[in-house]
This record gives sequence, C-alpha cells and structure tokens, in this order.
Amino acid sequence: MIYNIPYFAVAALILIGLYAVVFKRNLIKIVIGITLIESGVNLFLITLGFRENSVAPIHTAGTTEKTLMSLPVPQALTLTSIVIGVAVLALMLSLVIHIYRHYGTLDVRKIKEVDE
Amino acid sequence: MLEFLDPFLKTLQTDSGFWNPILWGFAFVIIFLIAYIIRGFGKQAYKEKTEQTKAFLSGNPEYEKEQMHIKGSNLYWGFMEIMKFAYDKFNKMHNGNTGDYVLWFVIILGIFFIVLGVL
Amino acid sequence: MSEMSKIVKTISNIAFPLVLIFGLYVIAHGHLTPGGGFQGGAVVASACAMILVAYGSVWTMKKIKEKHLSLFESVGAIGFIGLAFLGLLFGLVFFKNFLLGEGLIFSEIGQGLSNINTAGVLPLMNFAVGLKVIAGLFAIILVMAYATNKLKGGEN
Amino acid sequence: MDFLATLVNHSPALIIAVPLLGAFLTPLIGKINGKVRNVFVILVVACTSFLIALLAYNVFTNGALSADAVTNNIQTYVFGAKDIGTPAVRIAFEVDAMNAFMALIAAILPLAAVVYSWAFMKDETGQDKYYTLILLMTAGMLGMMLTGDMFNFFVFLEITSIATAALIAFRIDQKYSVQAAFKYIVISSIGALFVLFAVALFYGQYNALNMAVIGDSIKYTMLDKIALVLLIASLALKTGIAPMHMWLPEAYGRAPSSVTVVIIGTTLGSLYAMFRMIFTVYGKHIWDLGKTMALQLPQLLGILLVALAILTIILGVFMALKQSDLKKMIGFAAVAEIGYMLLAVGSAIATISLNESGVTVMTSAGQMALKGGIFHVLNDALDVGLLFLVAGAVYFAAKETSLNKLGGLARNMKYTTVFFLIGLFAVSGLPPLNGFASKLMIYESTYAINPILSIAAILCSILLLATFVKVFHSVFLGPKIPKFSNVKEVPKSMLIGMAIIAVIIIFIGLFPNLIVENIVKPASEALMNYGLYLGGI
Repeated sequence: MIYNIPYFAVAALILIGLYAVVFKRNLIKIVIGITLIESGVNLFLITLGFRENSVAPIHTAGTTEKTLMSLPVPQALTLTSIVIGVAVLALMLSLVIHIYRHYGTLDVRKIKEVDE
Repeated sequence: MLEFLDPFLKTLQTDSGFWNPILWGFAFVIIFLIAYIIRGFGKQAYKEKTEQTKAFLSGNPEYEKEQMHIKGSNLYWGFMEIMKFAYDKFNKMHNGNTGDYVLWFVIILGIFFIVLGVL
Repeated sequence: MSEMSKIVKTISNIAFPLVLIFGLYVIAHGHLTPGGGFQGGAVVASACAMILVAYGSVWTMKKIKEKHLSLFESVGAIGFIGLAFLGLLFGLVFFKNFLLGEGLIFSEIGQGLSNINTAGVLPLMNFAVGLKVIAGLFAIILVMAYATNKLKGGEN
Repeated sequence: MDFLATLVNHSPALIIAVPLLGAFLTPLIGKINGKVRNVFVILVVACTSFLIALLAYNVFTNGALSADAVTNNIQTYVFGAKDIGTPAVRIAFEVDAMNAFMALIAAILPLAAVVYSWAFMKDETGQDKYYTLILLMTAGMLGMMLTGDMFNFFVFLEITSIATAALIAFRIDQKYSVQAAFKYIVISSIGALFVLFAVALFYGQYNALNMAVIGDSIKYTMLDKIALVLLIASLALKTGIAPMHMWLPEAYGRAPSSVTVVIIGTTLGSLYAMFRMIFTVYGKHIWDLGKTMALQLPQLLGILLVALAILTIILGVFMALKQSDLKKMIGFAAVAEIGYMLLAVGSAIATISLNESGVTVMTSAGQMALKGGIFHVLNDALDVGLLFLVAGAVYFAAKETSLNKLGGLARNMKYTTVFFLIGLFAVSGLPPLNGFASKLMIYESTYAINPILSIAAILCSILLLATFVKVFHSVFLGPKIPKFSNVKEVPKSMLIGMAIIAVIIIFIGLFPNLIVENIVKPASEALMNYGLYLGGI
C-alpha cells in the first residue's frame, strides 16, 4: 500500500497541472501548470523503476555485486525528460517576457489575435 | 526502345475506375478544340474596345478602376450570411484562449476514454 | 536587476569557487556516480547565477558577452556530435564507444568499482555536454535577467 | 564493402547526424560570411536529402544498394552496438517502407525551405540562429520519422517542438507571432508529456522501449487501453485534428513562410506516429479479432477517427472560407487536408473484419482508402507547402497578407501567380495534378464504405476550391492598386524554392501510377503487415 502513494501523487500532480493550464488566466500560472504535469510524469517514471528494499543504482567501492538496486533506465529517462523540460521552460518564460512587452498584460484572455 | 516509359504511362487502377492524366490531357485538348469551334459561331457583331464592352451600372456613374476591386472579405457574402448560425459557433470555438484549446484536448481525451476504455 | 549589498557580494565571492569545484567534480565523475554533464553544468550555471544576482545583470553583461557563451555552447555540441562521428570513423558504428580497451585515455574496463579511468568516450561526452549546459543555461539566465531589467526601465 | 554500401548501411544514423552537426557548425561558419553560411546550410540539407533518397531506394528495392542491413524491406540500425543490426537494449532505428515514405517527404520540404530562405531572410537579423534552428528542426523531424524507439520518439518530438516554437516567434517584434509561439509550445509540450506518460505505461508493463518489442508483447490490458487513448489523443493534438486544431492556423500563419513549410513536415510526422502506434504497436489487437467481443477495437477506433476527420474537414474548410488573412486561410485549409488523410485511414481501419474463413482482413475498399490516405500525405505536404511559399512571396513583395488590402499582383508577379495556380489546382483536387489522384482514391473507397462520407468530402473539397478562388481573385486578379504598383517579382532563390515543389507536384500529377505502385503501395503494405516490423528487431 505504502508503495502506491507515489501513484496518487502522480495523478494529483497531473490533474492539478491540467487544472492550472485550463482554468488559470495568468500566463506564468499556465507555465507552472505545465511544469507540474511534467513533474507528475517524471515522478511516475521514477516510481516505475523502484523495487522494494533496493538501493540507488551506484557502483561504489562499498557495494557488493548482489545488492538489490533500483532500475537505472527510468532514472536515465527522467533525467532526459528533465533536461528537455528545462529547455521548454526557458523558452516559455522568454516568450512570456516578450508577450508582456507587446501586450502589457499577462491575462491569457487578452493574448489573442484580433481579426481586422 | 521506349520500354523505360512503360511504368510512367501505366494507368492508375482504382476499384471501380481508373485515372490516367495523359488520356485526360488528350480529352481536354479535344474538348477545348470543340469549345473553340463553338465559340467561332458566336455573334459577329461583337467588337472589342468599343462602347459594347463598357460596364453598365444601371445608369450610375462608373467607379475609378482602383475602387472596382472586390475585397476578399466581400466575396461569398451570401454564403456567410446563410451559414451565420454555424459561424457564430465556430467563432466562439476559435476564441484564441490557450486554456480553452487545452480544454478541448481534455474533452477529447475523455471521449476516447469512454469509447475505447469502457466499451 | 541592480546589484545587492556588500554582504551578499562577499558571501557569494566565497561560495562561488566552492560551488564551481563541486559542479566540475560532478561533471568529471559522471560515468561513476549519479550526475554527469547536465547536472554538473546546472550546478556551475547556478554558481554563475549567484554572481549574477549579487552583482546585477548590467555588471555581468559587461564582463561576459552573450556571444561568447553561445560560441562555447556550439563548441560543446560539436564536441558531442563529433565524438559520435569518431565512433563511426573508428568503430564503424555511430555512437560507438571506440576508446574502450584501446589503451588510450579512459580505456580501462573494470579494475575496481570507482576507477575514474574507465568508460571510454562517456567522460569526454560528459565534458562536452557540461560545457554546453554551462554556457547555455548561463546565457538563458543572463539574457532573461537583462531583458526583464530593460522591461522595468521601459516602464519607468 | 564498398563505400556506397557503407554509406547506405549507416544512412539512418547519418540522416540525423548530418543536420545536427550542421546545426551546431552554422553559428561558427556564420562568423565568416553570410553567403558561405547559406551555401553551407543548403549543402547540409542537400546532403541529408541525398542520404534519404539512398536509404529510401534501398528500402523500397529490398537492398539493391546494400543487402546487409535490409530484410523484408526493413533496414535497422542500432546505435553504438558492436555491429549494426545486432539486437541490443539500445536505441534502434527501424526503417520500413512507411518510414522511408515519410522521410522522402521530409527530404523535399527543408530543401525547398532553405533555398527559399536565401532571399526571403536576406534582410532579417539573427540569421545564424534561424538556420541553426531550421537544421535542428529538420533533424528532429527526421528522427521522429525514422526512430523505432518510443522514448527516442518523445525526445525528437520535443526537440522539434522547441525548435519550431522558437522559429514561430522568429519575428519577435510582431506580437501575433510571439503569442502564436506561446500557444504552440504550451500545446505541444502538453501533447509530448502525455506521450511520455504512455511510454512510461508501456515501460512499466513490458520493460521495453522499443516499438517492435512492445508491439510483440502487448496484451491489451487496461493500462494498454489508457496508453492507446493517451497516444492517439496527444498525437492528434500535435497533428491538429479538430477540435484541437486551433493552434495550427495561428502557428502556420505567423511563422515565416519558409519555416511553415518545415512545420508541415513535423505535423505530418506526428500523423505518421499515430498510424504507427495504431497499426504496428497495437497491431496485434487491430488484426486479431478472434478473441475480442462484439464491439471490436478496429470498428470503434475507425468510427471515432472518421468522426473526428469529418469534423476536421468541415471546420477547416468553413473557417478557411471566412478568413481575411492569406496565411491563416491556408493554415485552415491545411487543417482540412489533414482531415482527408485521417478520413481515409480511419475508414480503412473501420473496414477491418473477419472474412468467411475466419481470417482478419481489410476489405479491398479499405486497402484503397489506406493507399489514398498515405498518398494524400505526400500530396498535402507538397501542395500546402507550395501555397505557403507563394504566400511568403506575396508577403515579401507587398509586405501585406490581408486579403482586404491586396489586389492585382498578377500584373507584376507572373511566376508567383503561376505557382499559385499550380498549388490551387493541386490542393483543391482538380485534374490533372496530384491532389486529384489521391482524392479520387479517397472518394471512391469511402463511397464504397459509406456514401455519406464521400459526399461530405467532395462537398468540402468544392468549398476548398471556392476558398482558393477567393484568394486568387483578391490577391492576384483585379485592377492595379496604386499601393502595389511598384511591386516586383520575387528574387530567383525564392522562385527556385517554389519551383522545386511545383515540379514535383506536376511530376506526381502526370504519373500517379508510378508513385502509387512504387512508393505508396509498399508503404501501405508495411502498415498492414505489422508482423514484419515486429520481426525486424
């Protein structure tokens, strides 16, 4: 049971993130919503790689070969996803800066094209 | 000698028909010739660049050439007017709000879940 | 962003080399411990960000040009792709680990679990990625700080 | 092993690596000279296109150039393995006829785009970044189309999204392009994250990331159903299928035209991925009807996709008719065109059923629909691409895209007008150009499946023609407008860029059977014979 808690957290994070993206009007909050979804997915990946009573998959001088380790592949995947997330976040925030410069507001309802 | 042309000239066979642009081209040329001949039977009294070709606007004065151009949004005015009930809804959909765009995604996700997951 | 008080500057002066060395350590041990190019690079970039916060974006922009940073970034990226191409050249497969077991640098296999002289091209790739991440992240932070600074100036 | 065979063997990796290397070298070369950089970028893209052509030829002929890496028309490439083709837990590229077909599309579009950009971008600042991002985007798009690994697909999807969003906002001083880029990045990162979630669901169950391995071991559990829903919905979001298409016209319309041409390729890459997921990864359950209950997966899925497709066509066409901005209008037309592909493929899926002897088959109408749909992918990319290039040329010459202000440009821009007419005929499915051949296949096969579908499709195609006649009238015809009396024909490089696509359109239009027999049919068979793909790794 205790091992299922991360999955609830995953669901909560993704739903909160979607809620923020759909219903929040501030652009920064939308960006935060996307990062929340991203952390939810990352948490999901990490949780999948966990095995009961395992240690982190690091070979140091102290560990013997037989120690049970978590799966390293999901962690590598998560890392890649975090790297991508940083790039997306940086891009989104710089776009927000430019939007603010042009529109003078961060209200998503006012950020739109107007047909002439 | 011209065998290499064979794959180019083969006809595209569909289930109940076929489509060959080369044949179509021949047919087009023939029909064009026929139409041209028919055009030859037209009124001989018609002369270009005379009074006959001038626009007649029910006696109203003719506009300047530059003002005669019908702008893009004036075309198909009648169609838009008739379909107004649909366009009102469509315009409401395309409101430019990012959140609403994502909301549509969530709705589609829900429909797919219900149809594929539950059934 | 304007510069902060003398206390902050002094403390960040002291902390900066420590953070820098830790970041470089993480990059260098990327093939042995959790970490690697991105993580270490992020740590180093955070050290640079600390300097940025302490001294203000205008001062930092004077010292470090964004152009040079993007140059470093492309060098890192070319290093990464170039190593992959070298794998094609020497090992006949793209991304082939051609240094492994060849007797050159990083070529040992096994021989103790925390031997740093292992893993073939992976440490080199970590260095390349580290360079790219340091330059890239710092450039992003710098440009953003500078842009928001200008934005405020425009309003006043 | 001679050089050519080696080149062909390594082409899947090189196709990604060459544009990537080019992308990172571009800023350095840009320091020398603008012209040197442009030549370099064109060379890089041409090189990539050449490699794609080699790879595609090798795949379609089942190893005419190099038989080593090809079996059953599938060429595999495993990164970093001891020997190419060894199965290993590594990133693998698996190129079958469908992948090769998509890659051929991706070979044409960036080439036309970079040639076109030479003059189109001449006066813009930040060209180094522009070319870097274009090459990155090309690499990401090709990666999406060639990869055989789920997570790798996600990575390429995100690379493409980031590069695309940055390019949409290239004209950063125009507020509409910035907001379109923001919408694009929000939409596409949400789509990509849900793809990643589905990948994680697969990994949790089957401990694998390779598409072939997952497809081989898939059991269609509840989690797989969720993954299917997530994959289809998020890839449909990325493809711009109604009612999730609203970002697409804005992004297409506000990006510089040369960029839009490449974005079309990335959008079609997402569409391809959707087909790959349905036909290959879930192939066992699409084609294995014996066990499932009364309401079967292919029918349900097919009906859903067809419903979305009809909605897409109608919404796209109606909104296109209303637009007053040239590029946005073409954007909505592109949405409608995507609807045609989805209509064909959806109805093909819906026809999968058991025949008398208890074997699952796709009816011959369904097979024709599948072929038509895949053929239309190629045609749509070319037609809409050409139209966007023409729109860019109009913008370049007149600095205006509003249909209410333009007029009489045909007097000064003869070649552009001709190219526009070619695009108009092709996109609205008039004979003798390529759009007609694929739309004929779609109409005929959907008529056999359900007449209403094909009637709706034909009616919307007529409206599409009306839309472009409106553009032709209000942009090119009409009296000389004083504001545009000094407009000149666009420079040569832009004309060459448009001519590349126009020539291919006319070629396909004149010899449709050549393309259908040699390229489209193998691609559709590759989708139908999922077992071959699963056996590839």
